Amino acid sequence: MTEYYGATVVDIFDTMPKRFKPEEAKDVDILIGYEATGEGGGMWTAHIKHGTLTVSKVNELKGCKTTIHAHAETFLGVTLGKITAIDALTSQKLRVVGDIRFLMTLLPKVFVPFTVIPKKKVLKARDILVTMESLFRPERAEGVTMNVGYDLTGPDCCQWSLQIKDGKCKVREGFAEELTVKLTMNASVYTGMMTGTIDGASAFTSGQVKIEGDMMAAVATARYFHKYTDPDAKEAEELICLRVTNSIEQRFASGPVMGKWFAGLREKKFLGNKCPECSRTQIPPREICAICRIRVNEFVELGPKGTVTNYDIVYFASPDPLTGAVRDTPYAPIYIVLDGSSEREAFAFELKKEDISRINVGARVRPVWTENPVGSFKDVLYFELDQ
Amino acid sequence: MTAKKVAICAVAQHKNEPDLWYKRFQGMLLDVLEDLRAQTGFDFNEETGVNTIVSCSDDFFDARTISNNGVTDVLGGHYRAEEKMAQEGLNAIGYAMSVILSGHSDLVLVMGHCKESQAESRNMITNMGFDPFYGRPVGLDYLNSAALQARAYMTKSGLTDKHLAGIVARARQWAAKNPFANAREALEEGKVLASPMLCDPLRQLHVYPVSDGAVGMLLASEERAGEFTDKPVWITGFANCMDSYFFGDRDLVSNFALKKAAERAYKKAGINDPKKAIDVVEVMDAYAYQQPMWMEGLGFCEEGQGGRFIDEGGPGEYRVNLSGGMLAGNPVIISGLYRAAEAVLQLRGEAGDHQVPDAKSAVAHSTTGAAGQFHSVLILEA
Amino acid sequence: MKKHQKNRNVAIIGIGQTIMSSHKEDQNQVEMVQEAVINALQDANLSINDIDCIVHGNMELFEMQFAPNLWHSLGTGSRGKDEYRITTGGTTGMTLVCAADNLVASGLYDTVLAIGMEKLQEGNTTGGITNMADPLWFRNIQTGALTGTAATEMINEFGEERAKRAAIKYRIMMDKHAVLNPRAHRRFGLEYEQAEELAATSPQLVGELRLIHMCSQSDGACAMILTSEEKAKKRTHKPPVWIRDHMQTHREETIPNLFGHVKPELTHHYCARKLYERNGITNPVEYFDVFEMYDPSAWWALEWLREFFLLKGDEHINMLERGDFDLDGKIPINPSGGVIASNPIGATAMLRPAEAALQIRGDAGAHQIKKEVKHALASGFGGTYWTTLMILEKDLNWQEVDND
Amino acid sequence: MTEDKRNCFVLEGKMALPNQYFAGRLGSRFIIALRDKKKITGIRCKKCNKTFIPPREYCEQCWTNISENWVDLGREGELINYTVIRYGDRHLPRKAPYILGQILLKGADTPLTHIVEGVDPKDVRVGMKLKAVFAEKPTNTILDLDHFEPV
Repeated sequence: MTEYYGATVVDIFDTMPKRFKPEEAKDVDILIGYEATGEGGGMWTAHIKHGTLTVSKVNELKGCKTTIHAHAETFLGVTLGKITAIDALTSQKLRVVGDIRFLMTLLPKVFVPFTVIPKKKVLKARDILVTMESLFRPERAEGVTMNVGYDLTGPDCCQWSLQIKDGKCKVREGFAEELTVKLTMNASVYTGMMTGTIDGASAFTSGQVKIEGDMMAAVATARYFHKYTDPDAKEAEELICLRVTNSIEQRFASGPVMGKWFAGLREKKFLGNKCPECSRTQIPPREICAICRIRVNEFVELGPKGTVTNYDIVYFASPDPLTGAVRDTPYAPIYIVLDGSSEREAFAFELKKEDISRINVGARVRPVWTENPVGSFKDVLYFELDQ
Repeated sequence: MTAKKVAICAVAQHKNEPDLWYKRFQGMLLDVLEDLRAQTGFDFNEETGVNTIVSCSDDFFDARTISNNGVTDVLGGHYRAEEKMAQEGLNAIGYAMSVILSGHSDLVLVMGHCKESQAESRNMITNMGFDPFYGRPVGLDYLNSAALQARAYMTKSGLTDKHLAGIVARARQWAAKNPFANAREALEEGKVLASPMLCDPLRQLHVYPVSDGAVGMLLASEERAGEFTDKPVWITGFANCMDSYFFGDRDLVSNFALKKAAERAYKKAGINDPKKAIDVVEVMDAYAYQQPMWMEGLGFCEEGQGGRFIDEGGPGEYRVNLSGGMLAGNPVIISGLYRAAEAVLQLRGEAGDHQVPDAKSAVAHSTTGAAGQFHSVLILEA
Repeated sequence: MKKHQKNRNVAIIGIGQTIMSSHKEDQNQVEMVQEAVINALQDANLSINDIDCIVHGNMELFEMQFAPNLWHSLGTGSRGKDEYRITTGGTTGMTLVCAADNLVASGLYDTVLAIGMEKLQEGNTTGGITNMADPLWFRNIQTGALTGTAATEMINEFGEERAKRAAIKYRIMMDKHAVLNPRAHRRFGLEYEQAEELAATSPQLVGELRLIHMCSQSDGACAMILTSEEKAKKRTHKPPVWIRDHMQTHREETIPNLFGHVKPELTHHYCARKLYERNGITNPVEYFDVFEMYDPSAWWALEWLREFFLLKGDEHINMLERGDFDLDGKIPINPSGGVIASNPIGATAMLRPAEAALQIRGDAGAHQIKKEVKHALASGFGGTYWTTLMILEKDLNWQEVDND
Repeated sequence: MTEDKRNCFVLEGKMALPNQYFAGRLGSRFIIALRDKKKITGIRCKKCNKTFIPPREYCEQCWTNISENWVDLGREGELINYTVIRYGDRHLPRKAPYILGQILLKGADTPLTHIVEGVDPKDVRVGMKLKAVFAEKPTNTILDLDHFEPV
């Protein structure tokens, strides 16, 4: 199986049941299809139904409500957060057929993110020995002449020697002719000692390492070299991320002008105000006419019906900063010039969901009120087509 | 400083209140704008009126991204230039001056607002002024930061709990004469001494009260000031300075940033000895210990002699905070604007019951950040 | 209109950027800011001790970091120096350059460093922008900066086929520019052959505003160093770029009244008109050699080109169709790839004059335009249709030109 | 002027947005050392001869990159300043009253601001010797060093 970012597509689906959060998926019933193309790809479906999950490897994506398509590499990149989903969607390297809201809301909610624990490459003694020349510290080995032989046993057995002479160090395979000291040990013990997972002193003590020749020279060797560091260790480095929802409660003042507007809503009336200089109406009313820079005191009742001048049909689910909850899509804010308003002064409100497909510029609309308005933006449920 | 001069032609203050629950920022600023226009008759004519506005507010305190967008209308900013000093009010004045000196505009309107009462706690907001990994988790905010600084400064300067009580009682005496102050009722020293510890060694009454307010000013070039006032107040010096962020990197009692800011502002104003040259001082004493400490940084009090400064009547001698100061309550973001507004009134002889005679020069000071990380100093002359 | 007379001339002498990306897990805010500052200092061949004053800006509620300049001071090097923190929403980046220009021109400071930053990965961008609406009314309706109204209007004016084709052509052109800019965030390698397919299949965000049309959300910082004419002329390191003039035009708080029966004069048009007028520029398309425009979406970009260049009817669409805005066209737009490719919001509007200045210096690398750049225009956008425009010049000679 | 308050009211709401903050490479190393090895580390500027905590890439004094100069600090230190927090706000990590102190660790030149426990607020004093107590559950912040307490 081809790996990307240290994992395979199969890993994603194999771990899905473990990462599933049934309590978050109680009211969900959906069949999601996944197609990963290219090397290491394949097709899978995930069926989430009332808190259960069934993952299947399939040959075609049949009956899926939503399907996700991408090259295996993009697939893993996005799943692991190495590629930003929105960038992949924008460039169409990732395609979603059906309701895109999934990517935004459902999946992060019902699955614990897929992560890879970077696999440590199995480090061989040879990998370390070939770097020893570059780790040599001549300033510490002044006047030292010695040959150290390593007789490494086990599956990765090999023989090496380090020659230190005239402030230089040479590493070569096989034994030098005159060894000052010879160390015999399993190759894995050597790599363990060099990377710090095995304590050298206890390895000597426990007999894992056998020494023939000048014992003091063997002990001194470490002094002449910089500490070895595994180059792969850096890539596996954890970068800390702190996730928090910062929330501060607020007391928003209405002031007298917006207060009057809300008082109007309680009587199912839209109370705008009118500039004493240019006569433009403002809705909702504001303290001042920004154009004339003059205080506005006169209130006028506008609408309730009006004409649509523009509209937005929103498919993108974003959080509502007033509540922190994700909005339900699609929804449609429409711009309405209410009857009695100045021609420039549009008012924005949400259209009834059922009317979204029939909206057009010039359409006549009317507000639908809650039964008992309390003076809030929730008093108007929505505007609907006035037919 | 360049040879040209910039004048403050008018100031308007909204009264500081503990909870303006019945007013939006827009309503507060509109009152200020109308006051300024009534005083000066300026307009927003494209050629001859105000076409640059420097506002001062903060997205956190307003709970609003681009807080200046919420108030553009009442700033007169429609189809005009507007820039928000998101830092602290006194800098808005300093920056507005530079806009005039640059030749870009000859009139600048400065408008600041803040309602500390809106958020559930101002300390929660200032906690978010710390980094997410080292500062916020231990609960740091501007209040407990000030408490750490207070202990260190009291140790260094011989300032006692009794001194702090005296500073607060005096602030209230003056606040009673200032119609714009928030906490104006008299307070005896004993009551301060008996008020509960909030954050040792700071007692509840050592801490400025939660305040809502707004301030406006009209600044003009030397050539045009005369169109708007007979009593221009000239800006002769301004500077500010930043100190290190981590407390550990700072000497909390050294006044590093304030000394540098003051030195640079005095230099621009040609002042060698502030004790002789300055008639009125307005310092941003958000906490009682800060009054003598900042006076030290401004050069009115000897190094480490804050206690003696109070004993010897330093605040009276140098006419410190005749407005009642920050201890009587201003919102933190615009305290500097209130400091400068009071200084302007004093220099114009319009300070009413708290007017001192013959005030010719004043220094207004403000600070922002935890335990005075950043300081600003403005020098004004009649 | 009154002529604009600066107290003294101001030059851009240092430009520093980070790579724009949606992944900066390896840096905290301070480290990212510092990278841009160090790059700017190196570009100017200055040390931090040569800086008199810092101007910092971003948008607090994206990272939810109150008064972030206090913490960032570790990276901006402002300890012991003067500092101003100025923000104006999306236009912040350019406002910072305007402010630095004012501070130097005023004579208060000789050398000022402006730094704009955003780490959008640390916050929620659309939620953060929605937070700009009044909490009592409209915050319940607004969806960040996402709107399909420009698309609707252009489709109504120019017909569906032509409008959609133009929008997607603009988008692919931007990607072709971005591919040449190693610091750009989104570099897809789109081809014009894909136009039809992209326009039809890219997921819809709002109406005909599709994912492919919309700008990115990026992390990044940009720093610029400005100094006085006197100091700039003593330097030999790199040629200075002169800030001739700048103008900012804000608009009232409400957005819906942009969509009444009658459209008001857009701020872009107003700002451009006034700025050209006071600088004696009668034909901007002829005068400017390059335009770095704040283009939050392909639809807005197209609509706005008409406004900024004071064009009529479908002239701007014709120009696009003719290839006038390409890298080797009559007046290249966004050789950097623009905001569509890279958008660290607090830095975005600073990247515009920064990139325009690189073009004037001939220092833009692979995305340098072929012809000589003497006059450049840069724009910023934010708030409820707020506009900032800046004119940059290669030669310090416009005063003489004006006096003719 | 008299204020018209008849229609005025207060709308209760909140400002709530999700964030994810990154400690950066340097900060991550510092926090991981705290979390996994119970080790407190500082960064040393050789030029200024100063060891800083928390870590930073550049020395603010001389503007040199010091990010590789890690040094191990002791787990013990001295309280050089403190306050007792007696108010309650939601951002505070402990129930009031709790002690917030500046602790100068062995080997560091800059004190760390942190929580002090295990001593009654009325008995706390400058100069106390304190030792680090590490958190049992990781927080991925400075609170992986949970608090300091008297030696």
